Amino acid sequence: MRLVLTPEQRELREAVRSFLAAAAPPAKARDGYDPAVHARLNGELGLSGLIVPEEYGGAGAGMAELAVALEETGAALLPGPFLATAFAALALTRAPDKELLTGVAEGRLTATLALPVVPDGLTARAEGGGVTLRGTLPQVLSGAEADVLLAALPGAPAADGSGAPGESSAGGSGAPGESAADGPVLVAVDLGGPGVTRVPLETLDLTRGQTRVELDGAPARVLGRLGAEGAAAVADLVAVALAAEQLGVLRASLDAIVAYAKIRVTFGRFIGSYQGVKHKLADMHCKLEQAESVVRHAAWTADEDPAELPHAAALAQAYVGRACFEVARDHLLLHGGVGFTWEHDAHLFYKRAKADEVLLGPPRVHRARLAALMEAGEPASTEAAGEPAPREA
Amino acid sequence: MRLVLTPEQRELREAVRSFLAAAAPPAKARDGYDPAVHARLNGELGLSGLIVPEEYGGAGAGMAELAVALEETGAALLPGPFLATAFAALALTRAPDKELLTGVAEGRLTATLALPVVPDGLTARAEGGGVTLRGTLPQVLSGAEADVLLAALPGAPAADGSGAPGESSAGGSGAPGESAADGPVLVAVDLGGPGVTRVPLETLDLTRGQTRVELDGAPARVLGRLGAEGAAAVADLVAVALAAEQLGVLRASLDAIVAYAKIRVTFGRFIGSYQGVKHKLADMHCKLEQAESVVRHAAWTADEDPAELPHAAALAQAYVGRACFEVARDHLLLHGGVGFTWEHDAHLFYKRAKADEVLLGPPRVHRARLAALMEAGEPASTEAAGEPAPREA
Amino acid sequence: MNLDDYRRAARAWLRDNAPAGETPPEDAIPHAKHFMARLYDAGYSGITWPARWGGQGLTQAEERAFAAEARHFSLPTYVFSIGLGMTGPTLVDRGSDEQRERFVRPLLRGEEIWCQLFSEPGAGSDVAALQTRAVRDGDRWIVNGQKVWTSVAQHADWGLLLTRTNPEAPKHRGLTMFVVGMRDPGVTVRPLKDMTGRAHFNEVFFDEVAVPDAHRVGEVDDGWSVAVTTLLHERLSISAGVGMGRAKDDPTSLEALRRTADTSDPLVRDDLVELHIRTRALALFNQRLAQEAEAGLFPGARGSAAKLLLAELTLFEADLATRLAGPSAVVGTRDGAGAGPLAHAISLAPAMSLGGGTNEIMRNIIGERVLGLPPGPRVDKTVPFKDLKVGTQG
Amino acid sequence: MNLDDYRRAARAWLRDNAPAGETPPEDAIPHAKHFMARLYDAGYSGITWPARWGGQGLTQAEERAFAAEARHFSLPTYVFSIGLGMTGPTLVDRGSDEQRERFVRPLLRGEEIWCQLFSEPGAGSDVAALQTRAVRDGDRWIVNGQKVWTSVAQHADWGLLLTRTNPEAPKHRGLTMFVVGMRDPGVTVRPLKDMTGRAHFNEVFFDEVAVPDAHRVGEVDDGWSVAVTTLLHERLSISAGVGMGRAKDDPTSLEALRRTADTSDPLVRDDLVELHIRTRALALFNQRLAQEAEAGLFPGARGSAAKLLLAELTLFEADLATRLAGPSAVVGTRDGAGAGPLAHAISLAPAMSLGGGTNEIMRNIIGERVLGLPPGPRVDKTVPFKDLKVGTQG
Repeated sequence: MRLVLTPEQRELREAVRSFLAAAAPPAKARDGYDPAVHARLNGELGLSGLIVPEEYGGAGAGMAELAVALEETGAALLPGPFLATAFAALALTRAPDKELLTGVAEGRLTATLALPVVPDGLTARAEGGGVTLRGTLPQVLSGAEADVLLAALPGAPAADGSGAPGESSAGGSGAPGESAADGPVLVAVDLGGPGVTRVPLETLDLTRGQTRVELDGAPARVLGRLGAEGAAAVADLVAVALAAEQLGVLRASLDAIVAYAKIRVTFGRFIGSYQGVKHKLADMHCKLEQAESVVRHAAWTADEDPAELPHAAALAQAYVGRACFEVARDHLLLHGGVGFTWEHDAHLFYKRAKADEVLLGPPRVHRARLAALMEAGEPASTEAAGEPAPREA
Repeated sequence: MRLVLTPEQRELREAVRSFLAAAAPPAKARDGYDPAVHARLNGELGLSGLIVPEEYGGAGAGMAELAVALEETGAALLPGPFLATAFAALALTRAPDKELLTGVAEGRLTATLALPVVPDGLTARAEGGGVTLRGTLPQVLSGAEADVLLAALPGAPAADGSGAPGESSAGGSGAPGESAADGPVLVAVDLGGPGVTRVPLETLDLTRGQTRVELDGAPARVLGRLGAEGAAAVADLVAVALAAEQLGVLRASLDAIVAYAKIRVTFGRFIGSYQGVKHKLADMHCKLEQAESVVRHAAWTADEDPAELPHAAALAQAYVGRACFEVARDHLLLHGGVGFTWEHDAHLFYKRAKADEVLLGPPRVHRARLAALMEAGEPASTEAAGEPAPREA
Repeated sequence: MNLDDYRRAARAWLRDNAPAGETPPEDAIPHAKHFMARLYDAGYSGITWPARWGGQGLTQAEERAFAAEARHFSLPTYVFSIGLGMTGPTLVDRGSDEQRERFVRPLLRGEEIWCQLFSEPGAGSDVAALQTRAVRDGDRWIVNGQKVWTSVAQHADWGLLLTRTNPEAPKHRGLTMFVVGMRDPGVTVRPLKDMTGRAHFNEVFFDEVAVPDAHRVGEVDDGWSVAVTTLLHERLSISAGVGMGRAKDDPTSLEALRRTADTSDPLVRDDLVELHIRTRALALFNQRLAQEAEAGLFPGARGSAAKLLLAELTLFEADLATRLAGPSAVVGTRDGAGAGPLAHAISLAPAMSLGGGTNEIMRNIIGERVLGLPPGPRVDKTVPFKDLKVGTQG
Repeated sequence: MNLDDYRRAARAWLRDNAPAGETPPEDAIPHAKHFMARLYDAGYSGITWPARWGGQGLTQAEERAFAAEARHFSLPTYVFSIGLGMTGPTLVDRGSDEQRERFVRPLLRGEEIWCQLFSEPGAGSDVAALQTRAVRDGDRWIVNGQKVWTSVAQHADWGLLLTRTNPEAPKHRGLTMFVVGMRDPGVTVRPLKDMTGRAHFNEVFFDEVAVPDAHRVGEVDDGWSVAVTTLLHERLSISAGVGMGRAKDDPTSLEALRRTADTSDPLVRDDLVELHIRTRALALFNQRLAQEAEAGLFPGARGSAAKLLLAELTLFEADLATRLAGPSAVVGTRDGAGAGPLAHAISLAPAMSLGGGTNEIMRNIIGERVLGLPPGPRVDKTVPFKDLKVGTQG
C-alpha cells in the first residue's frame, strides 16, 4: 500500500496549486463559476481528462492523481462543475463512451452525475430509436453548469419494437423487467436538450450550485451496463473523490487559522501563543494527518486493491467528512468575530464543508455501510494502531 | 420544582460533610469498610434511617435529603454498605417491613438489594411455612458486609399446601404462575443464614466490594407485593440515589484537581494558569453545574412528581454517570504522573466513577430508556435551554 | 402595595397593554416607542432606578415580579435593550448630574434610543486594546476611528463611546468615555453583513466628530473603570435572561427534529436522546440559577458556564439537524426563499460562540472567577499603549 | 554485501536464533543477556554505531532492513532498550573517549544494563526543574536527591544521571550529567506501585552517593544540552517504533469487542464502527509516517501527533469496552485472578497519556514545532533556579 505521494504526484500538486493560487484563490470563490478558469484548468493542465483513459485522449491517470487534483481544487473552493465532471468521468470509466470521454478529456464538455448513482423516481421508456426519461432529480450538483447528466437506471428499458413500450422504473414500486436482473445501466441526458427543465436552488454553499432537474420525456442515450457491482463501485469512487476534496477544504481551513494565529494579537500576545488556541490547533492537525492518510489509502485501493475499495471508501466518508466539518467549524470560531462576517472567507469553507458532509446522504449511511462491511468480513489489513508506543525512561 | 437546597438540607450537608472529613476522608477509603465509622454514621447522624418513615423509627425524610447525604458519602468515597443499605431501604418504602425498617433505622442492620431489582436466575419454592430460594446472583453490591439481601421475584410463590409445591422462576423459561400476573414480590434473605454461600470478588473499585451470592435452598421471607409499577419505581429510585453519589464523586474529583492546579508549578507557573489546564477545568465545572441540577431535579421528582420520576431517573443516570467518569478521568490525567501512582488518591475516584457508571447495567440501557420514554410522550417540562442568550453591544 | 398586589397589577396591565400576536419587525420603531412610553407612564420602566432621575425607586423584588409576569408576553423592547441594560445604568452610576438629568428619563420612556460603542476590529475579546482616538480641542474632543458589532446603531440617537485619549499610558489607563450623538456630522453607520447574509450588526465610523467635554462620562483617562461598570451591567442583564428567547419555530430544536427525522432508525433515536440529554441538563441548570437568583444568590461568573454551554449546544443542534436531514439540509425548498431553514440555522449557529465573549473567554472567566485559578502572565498591563502589539500584525 | 543480501542474511539469522514461543518474563535477565551477546556477535547490535566504539559502522538502510525483519519476531531486548535507544547514543555523541571505550561495547553486547535518571517528583513535564544536587568534592561529586519513573532501574548496572550543580544559575544552565553506578553505596531502588497495582517503574534515591569526576558527561553546568541529546534520541527511538507493540490478547481491541459485545444492538454496532474508524485512521497515519521515514523523510515532531492520538485511543477503547460490558467489567471472574482483564485495561489506560510527555505537552510540541505557533511567555528561563517556583507549593 502506498500512502505517500510519488515525485510525479508531487509535481502535479504543485502545478495545480500554483495555477489555482493565481487564477482562483478562495477569495474569488464567492464570485461563482468562471468558465474561463475552467477552460484554462483543462487546457493548460488537462485536469478534466486526468482519469480519462489514453485511448479517449485523456492522461489515463488513476484515482491517486485525481485525489491530488481534487485536494487542491477543494483547498481553493473552486466553484463550478469540476467535481461534478470528475464524478461523471468516474462513472464513465465503468461504461465507457467515446463521445463523452473525449469531450471531457478535451475540456469541451462538462458533466454531472445523479446522486445517488441509481436515483429514485426516474422512469425510462424506450421510444423510436432511443429512450426517454421522466421524473425529477431534486438536487443535481452543478446542474446549471453541466452540459450532460449521467444517471443509472435499475435496468435497461426493454428493446424497442416489443408489444408494449419498454419501461424501466427507478426505485418505483413497479415490478422490474427481466432486464433489471442484469443490473443498472448508465444513461446520458443532454441538459440543454428538449424535455429538460433546470431550476437553480439557493444553496448554503455559495461557491457551488445545485439544481433541480425535471425530466419530461427528455431523450437519453444508453451508454452501457454498469451492473450492480459497477454501480456500487461508481458510488465508492465518488465517495473517495469527495473525500479528496474534503481533505483540501480541511487543510486550507487549518492553514488559514494557523496563519491568523501567528499575526492576530490579543492581550498583548499572538493568539497562537495561548494554549486555548494552540492545543485546539494541535488537535486539528491530528485530524489532518489522519484524514490525509485515509484519503491516500482509499485512492490507492481504488487503483490497486478493488476488493478493499468499498471499505476504504466508506471509511473515507465517515472519517474525512466529519473531520473536515469540525476543522472548518473550529477554524471559523477561532477567528473570533471577524470569522462571522460576510466579507471574511471563513464561512465559505465552513459552508462547503457542511455541504460536502451531506452530499452523499446523511453521514450515518457511511457508518452503516462500515458496520455492514465489518459484519461481512474482516478488512484485509488490520494492523494495530499501537505503534509507536511511548516509553518512560 | 425545587432545585436549590433548603436551609435544613444545607445543615444536613454540613453535618455529614464535617463528620466524614474527620472520620472517613478519601485517603482512608483504601483501607476499606470500617464498621465503627458506619455505626457512628448511623448513631450520631442517623443516616441509614434518613428515609425510613417515622413510624418505623426513621427520620421520614425524602429523596432530596438522601441525595444530599449520598453526595457527601460519594465525595468521601465512603467504603462499606451505606449505599447498598440505602438501595434496600428504598425498596422497603414500597413493601414496608417493620423488622427490617426498624433495624435499618436503628443502625442495627445493613442490607443490600439485588440488581437488577428483579434478577435473572432465581427460583423460589414455597415450603413449609416459608419460601426457599435457589440460584446465583453474580454481583451483589456490598454482599460481604450486608446482613440481609432483598430481591424481587417476578411473582409470589404459590401458597403452601397446594398439591405441587409452588414455584416461581425469575427470568427463567418456565411459564409464570397466575400469581406472576400480579407482579413482583419483594423477598428478604438472611445472608448469614443457611443455604447461602458468599464469594467475595476482586473489584476495580478498591473502596467497595461486590460478592457472588449462591443460594441453595436459602430460607426467604416474603415482604410484600411490589407490582410491576413498584418494581420499576424502586429501580428508578436506585438510579437517582446512585446519581447522587456520582455527583459527589464528580465534585470531589474536580475539587481535588482544582486545588492541585493552584499549588503545582511547571515551567515556573502554577499549572492552573495554563489555558490547557484552565479551560479543561472550566469544562469540568460546566459538567458539575449540570450534574447537580439534574440530580436535584430527579430527587425532587422522586418526592413530589412521581409521574416524572422515570424520565428524570433515566436522565440522571445517562447524564451524571457519564459526566462523573469523564471528570474523574480528566482529574486523574491532569495530575500528571503522580496521578498514576498507587499512593495518590486520584485512581480511587477514577475507579469508583467507572464502577458506578456500569453498576446498573451498560450505560446504553439508560439512553434506551430515555428513547422509549420520549417515544411514549413528551416530558412534562420542556423549557428551552435557550435562556439566557448573550447579546452583542 | 405588597408584592402580591404589585404582581397582580402588573399582570393586569400587561394583559391589557402588551401587543397581541406577532412581535412586530425590529424596525417598527414608532410602534416600539409608543409602547415604551406607555410602559414608562404605567411605572414599569426603570423599576429599580432612582426616582430622582426618573426611575421608580423600587427593589429587585418588584423588578423580578414584573419580569416573571412579562415572560408570558413578547414586548417590543428590543431596540431599547442596550440603553436599559447597559448604557443607562452606567450613566446612573457614573454620569454627572447634568448627564443623568438630560439622558435618563428620555431613555426610560423610549424617547431616545441608545447603542454602545466599545468593540473594534482590532480589539475583539481584548476590548481595552481599542484604537479610536479622541483628542482634546478646547472644550470639546475630536474623535476619529471605527467601531464594530454595534447593535441598533442604525436606530440610535446616542451612543456610549469608549476612546483612547492617551497612547503614552498603558492600555487600560489611557481611555476616556463619552456620550456621542449618533446623528452628529462625521458619524457614519454602515450595516455589517454577517455570514448568514443578513445584517444583525453595524460598523460605525467616526471622522472628525466633535464631542463636547460636557458629554465626557467620568474622568479623563479613567474610561476603563466606566467601561467595567457597563460590562458588569451587560453580564447582569445577560444572566437575568433579558436576551432573546429561543424562536418557537427553530428547525433544529428537539421537537422539530422529532417531527422531521427518521425515528425508526435506532441511531437517529440515539442522536435525539443525546440532544435531549444536553438540552435538559442545560435547561435544568438555567432553572437552578434562576431559583438561586430568586433566593437572592447572585450567580456571578457562573452565568458564563450557562452561556458557554448554550453556545456549544447551539452548534451541536444545528450540526445534528443538518446531519440528520442529509442533502436537503443545504438547499432551499423553493425559489426565492433562501437556502432553507436548516441552512440558515447552521449559518447562524456560530454567533452564540462569538458574541458576548468567545468560548475561550468564557472558559477563562469560569477558571479564574469561579474556580479561583491563577491568571496567565500578562504582558499588556504596563507597556505604554503605543509600544504594545495590538490587532493584526502583518 | 548489497542490501538484499543483508536482509536475507538477517532473516536467516533471526529464524535460527530468535527465541520461539512466548517472550520470557522481564526478569529472565540471564536469558536476555545471552541472546544479546549472540545478537552482537552476529553483528546486529549497534548497526549504525561507529565501529571504533564497538558498533558496525553501517547505515540507516541496514538498520531499517534489520528492523523490518525483526518485526516478525519477539526479541527479548526490553531491558536493553534504554541503553540502546537513549543512554548509549548520548555517550557516543557526548561522552569522552574514555567513557566510550569503557561503556559502549558492554552496552551493545548486553553485558551491562542501563537506565536513565532524569524525571523527579517535583519536575514532571518540566524536566529541567529537577532538584537532585551534585556537589563537588575534589575529584568526585556527592549526589543527594530522588528520581522517579525509572524503567529497568532494578536490573541496571549504570544510570545516566542529570543533577543540579549550580542553583544560582537559571534553571537550564546549572545542570550537569553523570554516569552513576547503580550498585554503588547510597543508591536505593524502590519499585513504584502504580494505579494498576503493579510496579512498572521505580523510584531511585541518592544518599551521599560519590561519583568520580571522570564519569561526568559533558561540561560542568552544561548538562541540559546533553539531556537534550538524550531526549532527542528518545523521541527518535519512539517514532522508529522501538516501543512495545499491542498485546495480542488486548481485551479492548476491536477484534475482542466484536467477539464479546452484543452486536445485535445497532447502538453497539455503531460504537464498534466508531472504534474501527479511530483505529484505522491512526493505523493508516502510522503507516504513512513509516513510509515517509523509509523514503528518508524524518517525521520529527509529527510523531507527537501519533503519540497523542494513541493516548486518546487507548483511553477511548478501554472506556468503551467497559461500557459495552456493563457490570461485569469491574469484577474478577474467578477468585485470585484479580479484578479481570477489563478492569486492568481501564486502570492501565491513563499510562499512555502520562508517560513520555502528557497530552498537553504533546499539543504544545505539535503547536510550536509542527505548526510553528509562537511559544507562551516563559518566566523560568532567566530567574536563578533558587528563586524559581518549582514542584508543589503548599
